[in-house]
Amino acid sequence: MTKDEIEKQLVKDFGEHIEIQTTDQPEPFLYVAKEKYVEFCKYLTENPSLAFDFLFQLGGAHFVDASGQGEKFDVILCLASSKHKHEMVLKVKLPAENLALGTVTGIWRVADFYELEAMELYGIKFPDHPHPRRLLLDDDWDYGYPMRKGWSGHPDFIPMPDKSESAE
Amino acid sequence: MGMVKEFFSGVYNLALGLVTTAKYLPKRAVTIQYPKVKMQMFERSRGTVVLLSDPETGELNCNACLLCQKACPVAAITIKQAKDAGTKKRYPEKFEINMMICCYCGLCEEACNFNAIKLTGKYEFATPDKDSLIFDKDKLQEIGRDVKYEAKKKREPKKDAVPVKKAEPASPTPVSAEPEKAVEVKAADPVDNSGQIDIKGTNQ
Amino acid sequence: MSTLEIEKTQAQDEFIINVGPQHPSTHGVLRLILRMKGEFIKDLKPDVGFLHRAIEKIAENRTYAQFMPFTDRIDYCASMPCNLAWVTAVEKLAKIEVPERAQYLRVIMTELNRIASHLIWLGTMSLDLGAFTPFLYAFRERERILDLFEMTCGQRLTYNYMRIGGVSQEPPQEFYPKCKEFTQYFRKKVDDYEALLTYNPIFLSRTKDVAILPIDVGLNYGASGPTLRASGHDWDLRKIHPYSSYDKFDFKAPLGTKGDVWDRYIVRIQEMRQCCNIVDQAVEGLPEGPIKAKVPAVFKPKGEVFARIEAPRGEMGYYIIADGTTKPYRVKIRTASFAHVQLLKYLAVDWKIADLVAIFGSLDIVLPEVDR
Amino acid sequence: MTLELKGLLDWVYTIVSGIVASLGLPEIIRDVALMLLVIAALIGFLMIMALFLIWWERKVSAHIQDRLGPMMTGWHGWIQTVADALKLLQKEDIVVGTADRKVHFWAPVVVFTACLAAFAVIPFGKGLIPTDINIGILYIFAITSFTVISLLMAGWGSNNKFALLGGMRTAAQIISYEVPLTLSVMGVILMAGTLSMVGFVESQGPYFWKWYIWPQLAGFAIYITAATAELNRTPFDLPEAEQELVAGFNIEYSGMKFAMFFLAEFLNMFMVAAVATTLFLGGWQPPLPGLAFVPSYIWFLGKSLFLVFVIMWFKWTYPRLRVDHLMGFAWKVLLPLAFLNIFLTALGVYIF
Repeated sequence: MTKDEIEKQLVKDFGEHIEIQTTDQPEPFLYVAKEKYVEFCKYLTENPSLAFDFLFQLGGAHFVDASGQGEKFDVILCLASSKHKHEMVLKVKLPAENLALGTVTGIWRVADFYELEAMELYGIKFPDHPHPRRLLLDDDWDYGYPMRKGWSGHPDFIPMPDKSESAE
Repeated sequence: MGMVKEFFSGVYNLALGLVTTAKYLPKRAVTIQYPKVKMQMFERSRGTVVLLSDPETGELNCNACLLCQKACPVAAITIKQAKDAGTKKRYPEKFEINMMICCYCGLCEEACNFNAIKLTGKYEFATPDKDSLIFDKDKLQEIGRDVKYEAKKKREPKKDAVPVKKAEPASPTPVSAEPEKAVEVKAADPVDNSGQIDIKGTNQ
Repeated sequence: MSTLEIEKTQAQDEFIINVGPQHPSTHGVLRLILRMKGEFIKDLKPDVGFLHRAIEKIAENRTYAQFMPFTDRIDYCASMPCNLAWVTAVEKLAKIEVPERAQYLRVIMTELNRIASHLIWLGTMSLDLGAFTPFLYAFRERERILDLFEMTCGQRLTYNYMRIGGVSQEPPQEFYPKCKEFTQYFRKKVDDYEALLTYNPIFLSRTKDVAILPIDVGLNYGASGPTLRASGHDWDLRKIHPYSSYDKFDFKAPLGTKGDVWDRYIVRIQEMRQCCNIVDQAVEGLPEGPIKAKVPAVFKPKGEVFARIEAPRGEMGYYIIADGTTKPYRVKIRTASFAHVQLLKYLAVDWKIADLVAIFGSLDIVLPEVDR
Repeated sequence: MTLELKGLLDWVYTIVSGIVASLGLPEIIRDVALMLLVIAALIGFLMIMALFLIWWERKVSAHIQDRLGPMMTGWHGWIQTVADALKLLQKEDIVVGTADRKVHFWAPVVVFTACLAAFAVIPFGKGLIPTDINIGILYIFAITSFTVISLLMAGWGSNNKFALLGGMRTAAQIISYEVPLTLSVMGVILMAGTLSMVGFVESQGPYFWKWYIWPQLAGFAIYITAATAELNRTPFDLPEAEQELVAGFNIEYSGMKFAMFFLAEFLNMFMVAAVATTLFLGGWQPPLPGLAFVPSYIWFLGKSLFLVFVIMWFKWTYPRLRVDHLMGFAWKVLLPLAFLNIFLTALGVYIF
């Protein structure tokens, strides 16, 4: 199924909850509303013509505009189908104040570690995650969420010297 | 019946394993005895970073344009510019490479347009104290003194980016310890480019 | 969220064993907490993060060209495919047309590196099962590949060979004959490994019908590459989504039948032979032409991209958000071993600890990939 | 002039009895003196043999794996093992505080004496047998089962969970392989009709096709397999496999005690090969009578060193068995085969 066929199919079923992002990439990029996220994912795997049964990766992203306010978080899922050989990027906007999101470990088992990683590095909460635990950082890590923009909380964190700032 | 067939195939494969290991028993070993016989480094081996200098005048080629410092992904190079009063030419007053941080990626060599910095095949710089691993200008120049280099044409991305560094014709070398390694030794230069004197130790 | 709450579920006749970070057969720094009942594993919890270098954070303040040496370190057993993944993603983002010769060179280097990576896997897996000799034979062959790499780009492990838009240097003249000579030499050597291990009754008893992975469970756990092909799932990115001129070579992606440890072994062995075919075809059909596309020195792409390639251990891919500055805004790296570590728990429970070593070896998990 | 040592022995015998007679001491002193001389010679020979075997294993494994092995110490590293022994000698001998001190101390002694005692009945050459007792093979099997006790002592003595586990597992493995080992030799005993080692050698006749290995090929195969398991060598080396997570029973030993375990393992290997040569390959008999000019002990050493090479060869070729396969293999495969072999031999002996 080509890119616009997928998009037509998705708009037909989840019209008001999704928002197609126009990019020049061959895969469809689309945002889905936070509340409908888990249900949408379930639909993606069950629908035989889409059959996105392979979660390539799930990651967080932190957007800060130059002035520092308007903080925005995204959870990005890259999906692929092993039956129809097409791919898709699904994104969910999360307001900065409550970063909770439903878990998809029920749908794709591999999301387990990805969600733990996003939880740890970005602070995006997955409340009903089967066994939330510290994954990559050490157990007594309380220096905030390292992957957020402008983070330099750890005492012996040596930022990259500005020599190469002006490197083109 | 399956049991018997399986038994004989098992015995056959056990014997096959023995024969395979026996095949290598009489063969000459591929390993070389390191301290006595040194590996022949390739012409493009990326070992220690050195500063090249003009053989006649002994001055550094580097004119402190800071391009390598910018290109370095791990910021291992620190340079302090200075202007020579007489010849109005800029030169690096301080040129330090922290060998503990350097990841030998070769990006500085690519960024440099004045053939001032090059990664050579030398690798024997283990020292007990860490401070001596921050090479200053003189040490870099001294290591790089006998390193040969070709003057690179000005790099224009339009044309074939990096002119092919022609490898010298591989002349057979006295070292017969490495049967299959392609050995490149500069014909003219008795000391091979990597600066190690290749002591042909008694291998056997 | 202490990682040790595995203790709370301990019945009286079970005990906790710590296959610690410094264990001979964990291929790096992975700590497995096992809850054992006698010889059998009841519960397994991987404790990762010992090798976490936050490469994704580093990527956010390096330019696209400067990040290349870091991609080598994501999976140091197979740096060329990692370079290729990063370069493919950036070229897909900025729509750069890579010249034909550069694509062929990339294919030669990636396939050679796949053989080298499979040789590391073969060596360590047979070492874990107690056979010392294949380890040294495998590393002897790998030395010849590393010589080929050192001849071209100067490094043996972290090559930093590819550039956005092409490759950094043209291999020297004697690289191509040596490549052909290597592939002929190597095919005979693979027969030696097969003779030593494949139908050896002791090896068979250790690997046959151990830890069978069905396809749908594999897909659900994000398994990919040889681990999934061993279960019979015909999915090789080089054939499904051909990138970097892979469609110009004909090669077969070997498939397993049952998906047990032995199938995962035999799929990788046959894959090594297929790589030899690809290298031969690529070296013959190497077209003339430039080795690097024209890329502006000040490279400021904008937009988002999601690209993936077939790395030796499975599918590796990048998700890059570029905001028009010289540095990527967000880089998400997907590696195969990160998914395969989660597979361990599914595969290893109810097997003996001796099998855990075999299962772990067959998944070809490498720790830098897991922790990034 | 044959190079047989018989002449030398008689010469020594006359000298000693001459000295004893001149001092007017009773006969018993002469026998004791001779006995001590024989023991001294035997132990000296075995020490050198142990050091040689360790060096040889490293060279064999090296050349199988296409490398050179120790090269630095002397020509081809021949004094490497001496250097290792000296290093181990001056290592501090740590004993765990909570260890059962006596058991911990005596374990290596037991394993070493058991190993040396077994050599008392090995016929090294014509007339070169320390004591030719008529129940030779029975004595050997009795003595070799001592090693099981020493392993248990080592496992228990070091008061360490893994050592105990390793010790138990090794003891179980050795006991379960002792049975097929003994049974595999029954065939030969049936054919030879005697139990004394010299009896075995003589009954195998001067021609090599008279050796017992040809009729007893199955017995020989079972013997070699069970012997490899006895020695804890791959493919049966479970104790120090990574499954045990640690080095089995000899964790808490360091310095000379560890060296004694190590030497004992290699002497055991030589002893197993020596017994196999005596039983199956015609001891010190040359393959053809024509070759008798080569002294008998050279033949004996040659054959047993070849068998030692085969055992080493196994180690560097095969992967390791799993615990349950190991036990299953002993009881379900080796034992029935051994019984079958005995039955067939008995049938054969009855017919001929």
